[in-house]
Amino acid sequence: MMWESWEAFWAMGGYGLYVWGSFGMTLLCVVGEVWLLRRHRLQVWQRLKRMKAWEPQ
Amino acid sequence: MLKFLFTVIRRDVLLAARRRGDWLTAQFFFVMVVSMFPLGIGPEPSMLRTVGPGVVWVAALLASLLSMERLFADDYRDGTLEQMLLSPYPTALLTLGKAIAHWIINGIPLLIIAPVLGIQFNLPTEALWILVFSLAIGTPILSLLGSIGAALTLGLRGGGVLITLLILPLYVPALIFGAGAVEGVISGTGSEAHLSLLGAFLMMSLLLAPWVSAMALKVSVE
Amino acid sequence: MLSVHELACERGERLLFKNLGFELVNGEALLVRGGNGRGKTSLLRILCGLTAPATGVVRWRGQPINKSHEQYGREMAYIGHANGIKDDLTPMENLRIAAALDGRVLDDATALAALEQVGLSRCVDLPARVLSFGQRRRVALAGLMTAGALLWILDEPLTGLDVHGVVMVEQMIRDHVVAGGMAIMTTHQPLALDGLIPKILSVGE
Amino acid sequence: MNLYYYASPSTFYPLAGKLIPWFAALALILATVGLYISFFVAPTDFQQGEGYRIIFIHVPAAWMSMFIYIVMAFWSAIGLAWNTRLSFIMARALAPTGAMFTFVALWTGAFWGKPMWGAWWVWDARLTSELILFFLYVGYMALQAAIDDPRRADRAGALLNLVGVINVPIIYFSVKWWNTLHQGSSVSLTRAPSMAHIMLWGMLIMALAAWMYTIAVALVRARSLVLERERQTEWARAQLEGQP
Repeated sequence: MMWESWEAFWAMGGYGLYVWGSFGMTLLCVVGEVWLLRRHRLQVWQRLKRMKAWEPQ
Repeated sequence: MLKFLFTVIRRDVLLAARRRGDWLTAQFFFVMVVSMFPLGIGPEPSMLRTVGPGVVWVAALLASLLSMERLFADDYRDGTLEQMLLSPYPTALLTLGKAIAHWIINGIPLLIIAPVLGIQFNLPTEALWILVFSLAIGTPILSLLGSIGAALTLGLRGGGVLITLLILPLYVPALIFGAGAVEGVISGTGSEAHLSLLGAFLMMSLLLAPWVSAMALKVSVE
Repeated sequence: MLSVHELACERGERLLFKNLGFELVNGEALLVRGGNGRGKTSLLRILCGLTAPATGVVRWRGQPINKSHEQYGREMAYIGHANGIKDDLTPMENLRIAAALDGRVLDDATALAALEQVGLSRCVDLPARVLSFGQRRRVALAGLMTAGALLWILDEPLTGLDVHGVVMVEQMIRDHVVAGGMAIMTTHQPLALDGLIPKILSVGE
Repeated sequence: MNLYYYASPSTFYPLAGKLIPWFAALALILATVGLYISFFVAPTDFQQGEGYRIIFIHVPAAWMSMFIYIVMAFWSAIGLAWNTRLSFIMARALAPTGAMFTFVALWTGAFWGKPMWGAWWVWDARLTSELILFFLYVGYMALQAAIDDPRRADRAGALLNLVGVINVPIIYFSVKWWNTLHQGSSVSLTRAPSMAHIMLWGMLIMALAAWMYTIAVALVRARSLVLERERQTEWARAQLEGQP
């Protein structure tokens, strides 16, 4: 193990803000995209179902 | 073929001459935007000289885009665009003619106004010449690339803002080489390299832009 | 001359029509019928080559029209919903420029005669801006006459015209077809072609 | 193999549905391995301290932002040439993810720049090109959003995409040239002085994870788009009977 303690890990040798700021934002973007995608998919699905019920063949 | 090209150009120039008000608006936009900068950043001569080429060039991009929205939109609205698309000549010739006409109407006046604005920014005489020269090579690029944007956004809501969004990133090389040429003269590093790169970019735009613009126009009119 | 096979047209995600086909030869007229939003205008735009069909081909003299753009462009004339008239130009200039864009030479006498025939002899030098809608429609019709095209494609040619105008257009179409031309048109108004019976095509039924 | 078979939406839809979990799982595994390397295996850089660990995201994100734009252009070209709807849909489905990676590259660039250059934003050649690439993505998506007719949106977007991809190298070259003339900053994130093998491995694995993620996400998005476009066909209506 190259880190002496969890504190050292989180501090990143004084670069904590920058390293975690970067990784955190990336995580946020990925999670955000997946969440948006999921919501979009459900919306499309519901809308299409409504449209289908409304306009039979 | 060439006759068709000249007819398109003559037609657009004639139409612009009938609507001098619109034309003057775009030219004054250019003058005013450039004149706002010293008010914003202060009148210190050496600083103005540094930012001058960039400011004039950026204003030229904006002025060119301002008039670009109407390149096809007016003709689209009154149906003359359909008629021109149905003419027996290739559509790329039409878009090329339109872009050339746009340059004659909006580009050439910039060349004439630019030295005056350059003087406001305290540019030395050689730099003024290079400014005019770089604009002479650069503004046709703006008209050509802009025509692609105009064709893509034809008839869309908020087409004017959208065209800016689409086309400004594509203008970046022209801006860098054009403003860089003038700055090269001021700083003494020379401007030949910049100008030849700008020329190469012009050649490429001239070859490709009319085709793309023609395809975009067909897609949009459908 | 004009033959259409298995044409289908989609607008947005909607299928407007499919399996549409017909033939048209010299001396024939075709009247396209159908209610609003059934795809009449879309059909005409496909026929003149402005829109690509979803499936199917339109042939002119045996060639698909997207392959014979040049020839078809010379032999076909289209009037759409918009008149294709520049408001800042006079009727005379409009005709002259339209001709030049088509690669035709139009002398002043012919243009003047056409404008006179559509009843615009007094407006020749006024900018089209000051003309009424019907008068602008007439300028477009004068353009059609001077175009010398074999095939006319007319989308609602009667809108905006007064009684005399309607009679004039009917006469124009009749003369054109009787002289061996072809015409395809849509209209919501009754069309009296004086003895000439057009083929009928119903769209989107 | 019949390409047209796979290009048909009714085949694509269920196939993509089956593939998505695999790509997602691969992305997760690779990302875990990559993160482990970046935090626990890669040694401290003697010049940049721990701050350099940002490259494990920054570089893969920057790669992805360029790759995705090129892949989009590939699909756009195919779509325009062979008129295959699915290609346009793929190009469209990739765009938001590409924009996301571009944003991440910009953001991490700024967070790396602050301690190294002392400023959040420096007009460095790479960052500037990345910014313009971001504008290109935004333009593409704005154009797609402004057009209602899907057929027109597909084609117009494809044309813009292709013009953009021709322009990207020119933009990159011009920005680089501009940067050297103005004595831009010389320290570069990607040219970290001690590029150890293990760092390269870390970046590669993270890039692979990003690829898998991109494929999974793009397929999900493409599936929604396909369903929307094909809602009137028999198979799409049958699909709607089930669960999302």
